[in-house]
Amino acid sequence: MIQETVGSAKTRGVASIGRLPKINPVFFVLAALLVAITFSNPNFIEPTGYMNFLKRAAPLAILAAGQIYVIVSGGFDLSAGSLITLTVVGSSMLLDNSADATWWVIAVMYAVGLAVGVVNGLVVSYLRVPSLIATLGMMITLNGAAFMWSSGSPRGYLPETFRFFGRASIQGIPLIQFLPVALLVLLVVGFILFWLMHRTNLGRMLHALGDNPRAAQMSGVPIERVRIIAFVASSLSAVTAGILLGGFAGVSTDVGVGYELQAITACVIGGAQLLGGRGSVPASIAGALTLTAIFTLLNFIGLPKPTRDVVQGLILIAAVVLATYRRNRAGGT
Amino acid sequence: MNTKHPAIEMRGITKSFPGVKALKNVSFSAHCGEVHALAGENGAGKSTLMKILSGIYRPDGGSVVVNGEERHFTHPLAAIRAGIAVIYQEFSLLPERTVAQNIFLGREPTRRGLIDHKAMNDEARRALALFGSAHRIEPSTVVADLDVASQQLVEIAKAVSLEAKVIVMDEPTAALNEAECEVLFGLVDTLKKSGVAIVYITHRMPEITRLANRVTVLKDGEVAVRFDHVPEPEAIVRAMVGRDLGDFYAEPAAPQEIGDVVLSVHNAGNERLKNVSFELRAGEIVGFSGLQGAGRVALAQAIFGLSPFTEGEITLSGKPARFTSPREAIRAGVGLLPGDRKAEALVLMQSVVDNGMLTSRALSGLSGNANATPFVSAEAMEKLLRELDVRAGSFAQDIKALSGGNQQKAIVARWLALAPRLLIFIEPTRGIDVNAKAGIYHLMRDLARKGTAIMMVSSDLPEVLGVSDRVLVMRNGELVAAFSRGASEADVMLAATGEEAVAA
Amino acid sequence: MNKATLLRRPAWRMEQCAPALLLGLAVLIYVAIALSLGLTRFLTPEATVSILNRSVALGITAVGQTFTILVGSIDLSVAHLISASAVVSSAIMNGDPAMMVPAVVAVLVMGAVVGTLNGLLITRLDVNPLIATLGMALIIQGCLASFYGRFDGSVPDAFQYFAYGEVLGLPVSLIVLALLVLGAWIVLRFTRFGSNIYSVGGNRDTARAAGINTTRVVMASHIICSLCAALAGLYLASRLKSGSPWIGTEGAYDLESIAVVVIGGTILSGGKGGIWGTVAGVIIFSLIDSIFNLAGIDAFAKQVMRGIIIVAAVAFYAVRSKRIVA
Amino acid sequence: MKRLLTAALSAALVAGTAHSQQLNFDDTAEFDRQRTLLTAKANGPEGEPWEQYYGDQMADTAKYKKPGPYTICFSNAGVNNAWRVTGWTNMQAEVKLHPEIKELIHVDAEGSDDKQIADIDDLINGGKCSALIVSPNTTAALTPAVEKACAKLPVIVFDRGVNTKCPVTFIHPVGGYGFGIQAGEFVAATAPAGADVLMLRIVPGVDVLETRASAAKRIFKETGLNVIGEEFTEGDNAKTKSIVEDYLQRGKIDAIWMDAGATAVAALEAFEDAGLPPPIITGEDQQDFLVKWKAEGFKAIAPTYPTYQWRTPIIAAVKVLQGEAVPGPEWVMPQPAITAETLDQYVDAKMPPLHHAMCGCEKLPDYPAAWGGK
Repeated sequence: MIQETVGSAKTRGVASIGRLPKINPVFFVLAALLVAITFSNPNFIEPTGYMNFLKRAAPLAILAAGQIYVIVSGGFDLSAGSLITLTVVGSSMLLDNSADATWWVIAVMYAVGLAVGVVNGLVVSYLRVPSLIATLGMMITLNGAAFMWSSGSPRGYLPETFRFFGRASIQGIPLIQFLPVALLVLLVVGFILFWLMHRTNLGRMLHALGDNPRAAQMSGVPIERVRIIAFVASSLSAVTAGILLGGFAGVSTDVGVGYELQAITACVIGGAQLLGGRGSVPASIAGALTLTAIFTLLNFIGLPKPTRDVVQGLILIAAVVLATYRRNRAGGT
Repeated sequence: MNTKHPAIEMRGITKSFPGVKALKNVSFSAHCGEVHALAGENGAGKSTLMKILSGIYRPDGGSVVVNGEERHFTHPLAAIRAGIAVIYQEFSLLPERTVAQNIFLGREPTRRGLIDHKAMNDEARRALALFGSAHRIEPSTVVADLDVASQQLVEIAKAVSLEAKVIVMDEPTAALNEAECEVLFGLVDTLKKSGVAIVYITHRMPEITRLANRVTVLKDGEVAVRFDHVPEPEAIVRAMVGRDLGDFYAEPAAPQEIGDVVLSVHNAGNERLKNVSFELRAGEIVGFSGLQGAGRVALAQAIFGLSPFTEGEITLSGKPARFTSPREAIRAGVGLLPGDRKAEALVLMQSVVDNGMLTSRALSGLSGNANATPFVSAEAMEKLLRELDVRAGSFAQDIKALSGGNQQKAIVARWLALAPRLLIFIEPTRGIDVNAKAGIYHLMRDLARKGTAIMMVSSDLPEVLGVSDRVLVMRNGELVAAFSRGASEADVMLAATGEEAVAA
Repeated sequence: MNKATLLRRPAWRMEQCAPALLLGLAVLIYVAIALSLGLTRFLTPEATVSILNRSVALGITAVGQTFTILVGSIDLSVAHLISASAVVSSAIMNGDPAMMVPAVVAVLVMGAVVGTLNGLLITRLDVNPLIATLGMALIIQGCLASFYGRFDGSVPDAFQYFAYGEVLGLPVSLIVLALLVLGAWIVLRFTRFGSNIYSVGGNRDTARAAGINTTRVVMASHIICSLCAALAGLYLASRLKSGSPWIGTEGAYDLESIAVVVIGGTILSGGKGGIWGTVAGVIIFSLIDSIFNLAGIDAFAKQVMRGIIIVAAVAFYAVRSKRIVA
Repeated sequence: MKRLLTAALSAALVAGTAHSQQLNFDDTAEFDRQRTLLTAKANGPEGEPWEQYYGDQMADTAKYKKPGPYTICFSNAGVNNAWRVTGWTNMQAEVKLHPEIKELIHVDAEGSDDKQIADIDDLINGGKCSALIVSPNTTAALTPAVEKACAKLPVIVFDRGVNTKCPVTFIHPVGGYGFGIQAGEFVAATAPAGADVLMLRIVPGVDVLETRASAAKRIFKETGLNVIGEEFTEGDNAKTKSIVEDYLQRGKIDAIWMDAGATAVAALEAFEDAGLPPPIITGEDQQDFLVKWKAEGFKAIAPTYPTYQWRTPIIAAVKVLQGEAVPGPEWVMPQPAITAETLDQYVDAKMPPLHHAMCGCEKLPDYPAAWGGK
C-alpha cells in the first residue's frame, strides 16, 4: 500500500495533463512524416519551407483544437466548416475593402460565432437533439445564410488589415528569419485552449460530461453550461480559422467546405475518443499537422488527388483501429 | 434424466485477463434437481466463471462438461442451445421492446418463416403466469413502462421460458423486496422439483440457508471451500473473507451525539410523493425502508433536486431548500451517492483522483486550477483517498479498473471533500463484497459522528436495521411508519407492505 | 400483492404517432399554400405522384439507412457508393441492352462488398461507424476519381424503364420503392432478423448474451444499406441515362438520408423507430421541396429553412425525453 | 484489408471501364473549328455580342407563335458559383427589358441532376409556361427530361448542351477549345522557349474544362513549352495558393495557365508572398483579377466564358414566341478574351471582386446595384 501511494504520487503529474499513458503516437507519426517530407524536398528545412507548412496548417489546427472540446464533451460539431464560410463571406460583405472597419467586423464575426455556439449548445442541451443532427441543421442553415447574405457571391474585398492575420509574417526574427502571424495566432489560441482543457475545472468537467453525462449532472456539473461552452469554443475557433483562411487566400464562397470532417479526422488521429471522455488539445493540433503533412507529402511525391482521398480514408480508419487496439491492450478487460 | 452425470461440470477452469489471473483451476458442478449456491466476494471470480459457462468468455484452460459431454462454447447461443440459461445481475432487458419480445429475444416463435406475434404473446403470458396472479404483466407492454421489480421478474421469466436444464441466477433478488423474493423462492423450489439444476449466486446468507443444497465459496479466483450441506452462515462468511466479522455494523449514535435539525421536510410532495413530513438531525443515520417503488428513491431525488418537490416546505439548516437541480442542492450542502454507481456516479475513463475531485471542481470557478479547488487540492484528495483505504495501483489510473467497493469509497471521497451537511446513500453496498460492506458502514458512522446527517435508502432490511438510528418506512409515496433503533424485521415489513400484504 | 408492483399503465407513447403528425402538418401547409396561391392543379393525383416521385432515390437510400441506424450504426458512405454504382452501371451497359443484367449484378455485388467491408471494419476492428464509413467514403471517392473522364457509358433505353416506365399509371420507380418499403417492413416486423436488429441496436451486449450473433446482424444491416445505395445508384443511372461521378454527393444522399430517418422518429442511438417513420420523413422532404417551389422561395432561403426544419422536427421528438444527449 | 478493398473497388471500376470507350476531349477537328471561329466575323448587331451569332442557319419558329404576355420558365442548374450569380442577375435584368414577359418562373436545381429533372417535370405539368429555358446541370443526364419537354413547348438550352437536337436552339459561346486556345497561345507567344508552365485546373472529368486543358496542352506541345505540373485546385483559393507555394519551393514557374480564373489572384499572391515577381498568367474576367492586373501590369490574358450568354435565352424565347427566326439549332456566340489592350474597358474597382466583367450588363436596368456594385 505504501509503495502504491508513492507510485501514485509520482504519476500524479502525468495525471493532470490528460493522463496519456505514454507519449501519444501521433507525435511520432508527425515527426516521421516531417522527415519524409524533408527527404522528398530538402528545401523544407529552410524557414520558408516549414513556416509555409505551419502557416497553411494553422487554420485546421485551430479548428481541431476547438472541435476537440465538442468531441470530448461527447458530441460533434459539423457546423464548423460552414461557419468558416460565413465568416469569410460575411467579413467581405461588411468590410468591402474599408480597412477602418476591420476591428469591428472581426468583433461582429466573433459575436456571430458566439451566437452559433450558444444556439448549438442550447439545442443539444435543452431540445435534446443529438449534436450530429443539431449541427448538421446548423451547417445547412449557415451555408444558406452565407449565400443569402451575399446573394450567391461575396460582394466585397478583404482589406490587407483583415488579411494580415492569415497572410502576413513578422520579419527579421533571428534563427527562423520570419514568423507568420497565423502561426502566432495558432500558438496563442492553442495555448489558451490547452490551458482551459488540461489545467482548469472546465476541462475536467468536459471530460466528465463526455464520459458519463448523468454522473456529471449528479455530481453537480452544470452540464448545460459546460456543453454550451464546448460548442462556443468550437465556434469561436471556427471564426478564428475563417479569419486566417480569408487572410491566407482571400474571398471565395466555398472556403469552409469539408473542414468540419477534416477537423474531426485530425482529432481522431490525435487519439480522441469519439462520443466523449478522452481527448487532448496538443494531440489534436498534432493530428491536424499530421493531416496537412500527409497532403503536403503526397503533393511533393506527386500523387494525384484521387490517391490522396484514398490515403486520407485509410489513415482515418487506421488511426482508429490503432487507438482501439492500444486501448484494449492497456485497458485490461 | 441422466443422474449419473452432473448437469454441468466445470473442470480445472483457468482464465486470465491482461495483468490479472481471474480464475485458477476452478472446478464446479451442478446436478439436476439441486440448488448449488456460489458465494464469494466481489472480484472472487463468480461472474467470470459463469460467463465461461454461458459462452461469453472462453477459458484458457480446463473444460466444460454438459451431460457428460465435453463442450467448447464459442458463443452464448451455443450455451443456450445446450440448455444453459443465465439471469445476469445487470438487467439485460431492452427498454424499448415489449415484454414478450424481451422474453423471446433472439428465438421468436415463427410460422412459415415469419414471427408469430400472437403465439409469442401467448407463450410469454404463460411464462409470466409462474409468478401467480399478483404480477399481471401484460406481454405487449413496453419494458420501459414497467417498474424495476416487474422488470426483474421478466428477466427471470425469460430464463425460465428457455426450458433450460441449468439456470444460473446471479444475485436475482438484488432489486426485489421481501415479498417478491418469496415469489422467486417459490419459483426456485418449483424448478428444482422439475429437475432443473440451479446455480444461485448471492451475498445474502438467509437466501443460501433457505434455498441451497450445496455451497461453493470462491476466493481470489480459487475454490476456497465447498460444503455438500448448508453450513452456518458464519462459516460461509468466514470462508469468503478469511476472518470473523465481530464488528460488522458500527455502534449506533449515543443520544448526546445527535444534534440540531439539518433537514426538515413538511407536507412535501410531487407527482410520486404525497404529504411527506420528517426531520433529519446532525449526527444520526436514518434508514428509509419500503418496497420497490414505494417512493424512497423518489424522495431522495426530490431532496437532491433531481425530480424536485412541487409542494411543501423544505428547509436545510433553517434555510428554504426546495432545490430544482442537483447543483443547487450540492451548493447548499447536500450530497447523494446513487445506487447505480456505474450509471450515475462514476466517470469510468477518468482517474481515481478525477472522480474524487469531480464535485469540488464542479462547484469551483470554470477557469480555476483543476488541481487546487477551494474545497480540496489534488494532494489533499490523494490523502483522503488513502485515509479511506481506497486500493488502487495508482490514483492516476482509470477508476474503471477498481473493484466496486473501492469505487464506492472514491465516490464517498468526492462528497467528503465538500463536508456536506446531509449525505444521502442509496443502496450503499449494492454489489459490494462483505468485507467492504463493513468498511462502508463504519465510514457512514464516522461521518455521522462528525456531524453529518445521513439518509440511507436500502432494500437490504438487515442493513437498514443494523446501521440506522431511526427507520422510516414508506408506502405508495407516503411516510407510513417510524421506528427507533431496535425494531424487528417483521415490524418494518408489516408497515412497508400494509395489511393487504399479510393476506397475500 | 399491492399496487406498487402492479403494472404502471403505459403512458400514451407520443413519439409513435409523431411522424404522422409531422407529415400531416407538412401536407396541411402544402395544401394551404397551393390553395392560397390558387394552384389547385398541384393537388391532383398526378401532382401527388410527381411529389412522391421526386424522392425515389432518397427514399431507396433512406430505407437502407434505416437499417443501419436501427442497428445502432450509421453509414456515411452511401452518397459515394451511389455515384460509384451509377457510374459503373452505365459504363458496363454502355448502351447495350444485353449488358443490363451483368451491370445490375456487378453493381449489386459492389454494394455487397462495400457493405461487407463497412460491417467488418465496425464489428471486427471495432472502428466507430462514423469513422469507418467516412473513411470508406473517401476511399470510394478516390477510386472513382481516378477513373474520372474515362466514363462515357450510357444506359440503354430499355433500362430507363426503371425510372420512366409506368404500370397502371404509376411510375415503376415508385412501385419499386413501395415494394422495397413493404419488404423492409416485413423484415423488420415479422422476421427474427428484423427483431434482432432492434435488439442489437437497443443494447449490443444484451443481444449477444441472448445468443444473437450481433456481428452478423450488424454486417447484414450494412450490406442491406449498401445494396439499397447501389439500387439508388442504378435508379439514378436509369433516370439520368448515364452516371456522373458526383451524382451521389451533389444530392447529399448521405446526410439527407440520415436526416429523413431521424425526422421519421428513428433514434440515432438505435433500437427504436421504424420504416414507416422513414417513409414519412422522405415524403416530408419532398413536400418541403414542393412547398418551396410553389411559394417561389429562392434556394438560399430554402436552405436556411431546411436546416431549421431538420432540427425542429427532431427536437419535436426529443424535447420531452429526459435522456441527456450529446 | 484496406488494400483488398481498394483492389476490389478498383477491379469493379476497371471491369466497368473495359466496355466503355474513352471520352474524346482532344478532338482535332473541333479544335480547328473553334480556332477558326475565334477570329471569324459574327452576324448581328455590332457591340452587342449577346445578340450575335456565327453562321447563318436559322430555326423556323412559326409554329410556336402565340400572343403575349408570356410566362417564361427557367430550370436553372444552380446559382452555386460567382459566374452563375452574375449570369442569373443578367437574365433577371434582361426580363425587365421585355414588357411582353409577364412572369419569369425560376426553379433552382441546386446542382443536382435528379432535382433538375423533377423540376422540369413540375414546370411542364404546371401548365403555365409559354417557353422553357434550361441550363442543364449535366449534358447526358438532362437529355431525357429536355426531350420530354420539347414535346410540349418550345425549349431553349444554353451554357451546357444536351444530347438531342429537339430544343429550338442551343445557345453557347465558341467553346472549351477556344478558351484553351486563347490562353495557350498567349502563354506560348509571351513566354520564352522551353519555359516552365504550371497548369492549374479545377476538377478532372468536366467536359468544358477538359477541352480547355487539351487545347492548351496541344499548343504547349507544339511550341515546346515545359509543363511542370497539372494540378487540381477544386476552385479553392487556399488550395491554389498552397500548390503554387509548394511548386515555388521546389523550383521556378515562368507561367501559370488556368482552366478557370476564379483562383488566379490566389496563385499570384503565392508569388507575392514569396517575394517573387508575378509570372505570365491566364485568368478569367473576374474583377479581382482584372483589378490586380491593372494595378500591377503583369503579363496576362483573361479568356472569358461570357456571362452575357444569360441574356440571350430571354431574347431568343421572346423571338420564338413571336414567331421570329432565331439562329438554330445552335446559336454560337462570340467568346472574346480580355487582353492588356482591352483591359481598361472591363476593369471597374466599384464592382465586387467575384463579378464577371464580360457580362454585357452595363446598360441593363439596375446596373450596377443589382450586381453588387456601388
